[in-house]
Amino acid sequence: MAEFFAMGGYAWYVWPSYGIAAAVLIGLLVASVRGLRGQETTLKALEGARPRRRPRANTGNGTGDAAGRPAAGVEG
Amino acid sequence: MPVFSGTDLTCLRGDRLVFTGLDFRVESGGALLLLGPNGSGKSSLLRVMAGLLRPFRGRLAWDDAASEDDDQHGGRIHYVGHLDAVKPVLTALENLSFWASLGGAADPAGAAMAALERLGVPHIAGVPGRYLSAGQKRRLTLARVLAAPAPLWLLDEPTVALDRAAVRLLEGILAEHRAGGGMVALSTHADIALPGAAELHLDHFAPATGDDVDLDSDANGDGEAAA
Amino acid sequence: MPVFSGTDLTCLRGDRLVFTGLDFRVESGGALLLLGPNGSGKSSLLRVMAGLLRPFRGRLAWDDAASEDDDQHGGRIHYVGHLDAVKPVLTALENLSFWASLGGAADPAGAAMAALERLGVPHIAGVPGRYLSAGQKRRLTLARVLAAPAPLWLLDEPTVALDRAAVRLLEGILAEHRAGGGMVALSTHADIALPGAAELHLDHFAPATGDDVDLDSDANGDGEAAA
Amino acid sequence: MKGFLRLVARDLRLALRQGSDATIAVMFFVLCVVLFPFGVGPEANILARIAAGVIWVAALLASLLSLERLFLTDYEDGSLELLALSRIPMEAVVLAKTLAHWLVTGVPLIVAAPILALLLNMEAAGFGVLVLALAIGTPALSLIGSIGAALTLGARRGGVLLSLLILPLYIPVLIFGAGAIDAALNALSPRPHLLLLAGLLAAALPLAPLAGAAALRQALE
Amino acid sequence: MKGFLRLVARDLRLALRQGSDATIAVMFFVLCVVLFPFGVGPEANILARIAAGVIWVAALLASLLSLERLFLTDYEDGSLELLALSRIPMEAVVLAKTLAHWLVTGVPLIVAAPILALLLNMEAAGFGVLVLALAIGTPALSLIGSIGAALTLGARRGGVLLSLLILPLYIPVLIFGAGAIDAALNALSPRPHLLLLAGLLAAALPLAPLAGAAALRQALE
Amino acid sequence: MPKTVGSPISSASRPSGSSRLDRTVMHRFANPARFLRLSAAILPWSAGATVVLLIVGLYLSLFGSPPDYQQGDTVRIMYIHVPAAWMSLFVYTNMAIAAAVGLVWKHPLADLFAKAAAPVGAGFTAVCLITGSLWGAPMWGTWWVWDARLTSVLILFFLYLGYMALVNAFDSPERGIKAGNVLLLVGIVNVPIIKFSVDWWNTLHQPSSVIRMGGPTIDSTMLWPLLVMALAFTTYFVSVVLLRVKAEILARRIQTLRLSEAQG
Ligand code: HEM
Ligand SMILES: Nc1ncnc2c1ncn2[C@@H]1O[C@H](COP(=O)(O)OP(=O)(O)OP(=O)(O)O)[C@@H](O)[C@H]1O
Ligand SMILES: Nc1ncnc2c1ncn2[C@@H]1O[C@H](COP(=O)(O)OP(=O)(O)OP(=O)(O)O)[C@@H](O)[C@H]1O
Ligand SMILES: [Mg+2]
Ligand SMILES: [Mg+2]
Repeated sequence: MAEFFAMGGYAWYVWPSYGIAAAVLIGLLVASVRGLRGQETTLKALEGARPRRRPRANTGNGTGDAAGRPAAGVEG
Repeated sequence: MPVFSGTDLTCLRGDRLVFTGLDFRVESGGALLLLGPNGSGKSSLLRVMAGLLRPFRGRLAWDDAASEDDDQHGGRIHYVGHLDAVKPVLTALENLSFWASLGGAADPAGAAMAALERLGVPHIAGVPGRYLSAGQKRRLTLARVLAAPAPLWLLDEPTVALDRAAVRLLEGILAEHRAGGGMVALSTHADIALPGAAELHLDHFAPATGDDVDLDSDANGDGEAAA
Repeated sequence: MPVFSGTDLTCLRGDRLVFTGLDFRVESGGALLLLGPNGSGKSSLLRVMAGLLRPFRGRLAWDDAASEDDDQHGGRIHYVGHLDAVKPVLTALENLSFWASLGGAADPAGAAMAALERLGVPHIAGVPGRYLSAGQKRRLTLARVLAAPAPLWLLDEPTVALDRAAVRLLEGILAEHRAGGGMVALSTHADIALPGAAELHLDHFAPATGDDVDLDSDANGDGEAAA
Repeated sequence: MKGFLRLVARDLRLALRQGSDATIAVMFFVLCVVLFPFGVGPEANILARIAAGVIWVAALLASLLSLERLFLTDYEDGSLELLALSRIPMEAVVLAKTLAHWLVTGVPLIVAAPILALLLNMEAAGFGVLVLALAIGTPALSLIGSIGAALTLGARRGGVLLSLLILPLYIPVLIFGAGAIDAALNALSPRPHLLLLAGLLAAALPLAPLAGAAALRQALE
Repeated sequence: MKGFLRLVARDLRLALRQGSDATIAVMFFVLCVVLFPFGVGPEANILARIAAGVIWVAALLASLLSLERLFLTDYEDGSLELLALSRIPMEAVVLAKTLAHWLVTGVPLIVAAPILALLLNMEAAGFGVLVLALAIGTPALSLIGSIGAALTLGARRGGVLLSLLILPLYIPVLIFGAGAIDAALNALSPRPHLLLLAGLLAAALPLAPLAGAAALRQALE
Repeated sequence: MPKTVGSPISSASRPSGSSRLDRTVMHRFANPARFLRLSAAILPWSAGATVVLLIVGLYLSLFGSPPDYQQGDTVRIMYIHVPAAWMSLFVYTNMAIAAAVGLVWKHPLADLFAKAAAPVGAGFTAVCLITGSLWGAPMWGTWWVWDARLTSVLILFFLYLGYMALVNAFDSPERGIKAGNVLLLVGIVNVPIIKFSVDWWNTLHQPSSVIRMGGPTIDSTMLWPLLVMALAFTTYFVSVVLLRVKAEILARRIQTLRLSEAQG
């Protein structure tokens, strides 16, 4: 077994090759999965916030808010 | 008599619907006043009309011929946006003559000088662009529409930074252009007299909030994406 | 009771006299409305007041102590110019909190949120600057003056890009600030209600044409500039 | 065609009015080459050996640096929009601006190169080929670079980003340009290298304006 | 001090939020070094001989190009005006922005340098000194360059030209930086070179913010 | 809702109006719902295949194949190196094709594909470079030589990085993708030119005798692990790209939501 790991004296070249390849591929995979998870949670959070926000936006409209749309209605 | 019209226009910017189902029509001598709150799509519509922005849906027509993919369209219009295209190292006259010559004026320098006079700023002719105040720059930019002929003027908030005297001048210039058979489409938040202009309230063509929410929710619910 | 005043101010820009012999005085609770045609020097005067531009002649005083070369002066003012200082990658709240913290707010994030609410745009707090429309950006810029305390506000055409509802809001905010002893100097071409404000017509301080030719002729032959 | 010439004339006038802009590229070129004796050490034979390569690399970098602003000011102040709406086709706009740019920045490089070669102790046999190779190569660099300049409009960190995009595309020009001089110095014929260089230029002449115009149209959307 | 740290934090956040921005300077560095074998030819011994010099010149150029924008966006969007009016002294503003910039762009250069040394066949003996010299030298480059960046804002016309005038000020850094490595490769002590480099840094630390602040004040007039 | 008054769409009937809108907008994304369903169906298979193939491939390359009579055990690096080299070219070609499709037919999934694939391709290229170096150290006695083939892989790596930097350099993601597409097409035109010039440049200065890639003709005991590993890399690529495209689609949705939030 030790002989196998020694790779005929080339252990310092062979194993890093496999190691780095594994690191790069696994790293990419993990980054991709985490990126996807991140987007999913952000999306959930944003969409969770929407129903709460909508009524607020409406009251805002009522009091002549902000984003300006009601004002333009007056203008027209 | 040329007619410029758009049918069923939808504009998408950054994956967001700005307006949808918008129709307009301007005839020779006519004017179109674009109104609406901030972000309702006035500038976007003007860019669509100029051919700088491709509408997501709908078509533009000049005399019933589609004006998109029409190489001539650029030559028929003057577009004045928020940017002034004034080079700081060239004098006002040099700046203006260049655009006049590209626009096909027979005598660029003469036409440019006449345009500056018409806008009440002949004295800035020799002043380099970098020394002009906000309003002087704006007048120089507006002078471009006079320095070369084009039937359709597209003006995005032309009164910004102008003092009252200049706004009156502009009104006169627009009236004259229309009297000569020209067309005008302009957006504004301020008061400007444009007698007989058709008003287009951009906020009426905003996608309904309901649409927005629907889009969001079904895209999310079962994973269909992206509005 | 602080007093901010300037005496015999002369402003020279690019070898041209913009205004000369200008005096002003704002007291606690007072307001100064800068009026005048394009190029008359409104923006220049505001930059002089902020200490960003050095007057060619004359002096500024805060409570009778010269305010030039006074390190404290920056801390006493809020200056809102034509530029918005909004970073596209930071959210509205992050943008605002940073300026609030530099301005010495005790709780920057809280103060920033309150300011956004006061300007009617709490919902943009989490939105990156690049997604904001012109009007929303302007409101964010104006929110800066609320997010940290300062007695003197210098606003250069603050109503540009605002729709009418927003102009009303701004008027209320200015009135409140003055009621609390603050001072305001603002320039505008549009209508804005600023009860009891002293009006300063910049065109009254333009150098006489004779002066102008003297200064100008060496630079520019006989093409005198100056609006 | 009239519009094309007017645009070239305007760009030349702008460049000359701004005075220093025209000299920047050549200044950078000279400084960049002059840095080498400080970095590598003053041995004449080493410097002579690397002279051709260093001059070409410096020319590449100078070209890059100055190309960054090719469309930038026109983009930022709205002139580019107006040019897009004008009667001139976008491809002609790209070509006109690139031509003006090369006249203002590329030509001075060619003039300055022999002096720098002298500084680095290059043998006299290489001088003629150096000038010739630069005369063919720098227009190619300007053309290729114009694609990058158009692509990076509106991007953050335009300048350094441009170099990242364009330097890999410059490598063939560098190889044949430096190769021609090395051939001449080693008493071989530089002809095949120069022909290949000319081939690159001939390919870039139609392709770069096409790609550049496509990129500009996108930038304006 | 609190304001100083806040500013550093904001600039770091801006740089990291913009993702790729931080990597572009180091990419330019790498590309610039990689160009040399194409220009000079692939012989390993020649490349090894000039490796130290080439790497330092590339570091200089990368630093110069990335510093160009140090104050630019803040200037263009009006943030710089507001910073000038804030309670933080202008010198601290310059220092904070330079520090943030070095953390984001200088540190990656130091990390990348040994890989480039490998590509150019530099002997292993020089690696340690290379990293050390860059670690002392790049902050000095950033500081000196910040003056150029500030000057670029001030003088609209001669701007970029002025920033080129900074390049001569870089030369001492280049000489001692490359000298340290050469000494190490020739089995001499790199210590005196490194000490001189540290001296340059110590001098730049107070002087550059002073000069930069003066230039910025002018730019805002 | 006051906003909808006078809107031609909502005055008709909201459900139908919104579904019409829905469809138009969806069209732009070539119906991501269908894509997402498809990818959900493919993903388990490609992921499973990757695992199986990797196990088999690793077994074959580490245990199931003999050391080379000349290169000894270093030849085992080949089973990583060569498939990675193949993938680096394969991925770039695919991206360029996708760029052409994106530019000509404006197919948005093609745009997203190129953006999603780039980091994976760059990763394979890096693996090829690093393992090549690690192989070169014992075989040639140096980590790096400016050989034509090595050099063109290095330039390919820079093309990848340039593309990624460009795509991420814009505030608006679509702008980045479109600019990236133009760059990919310019780059693919340039690849043969680079290859050709580098070959020529190198042979001028350095005789090719020092560095010969070919080596011994490949024996089937070596060919099998090579092919299996190459297949494993391909399925890995498919799986990761599917994940990344999905993340891109979600990112778009988030952007849209943020925007409508901005609108108030
Ligand atoms: C950083 C250094 C290296 C790079 C960038 C590199 C690059 C490549 C590339 C791109 C290929 C695929 C060529 C194709 O199929 O068209 C390849 C294949 C190959 N490489 Fe390398 N290589 C490197 C070092 C080495 C070393 C040191 C060796 C062995 C001594 C080696 C041996 C091979 C072999 C045997 C093949 C397969 C050849 C074939 O398919 O016929 N490589 N390499
Ligand atoms: N380049 C862009 N990318 C993405 N979205 C944009 C872009 N420009 C504008 N938008 C968005 O499109 C919408 C319409 O913008 P537009 O500039 O047309 O509005 P407007 O009516 O001209 O507003 P204003 O009164 O502020 O000028 C806004 O919601 C804005 O946020
Ligand atoms: N940076 C500058 N350098 C030289 N002269 C300038 C500069 N900026 C403005 N000027 C000149 O100074 C004068 C006053 O300009 P200023 O911008 O203060 O006018 P303003 O009253 O704000 O005008 P507007 O209503 O058009 O904004 C103008 O004649 C202008 O040409
Ligand atoms: Mg607008
Ligand atoms: Mg003003």
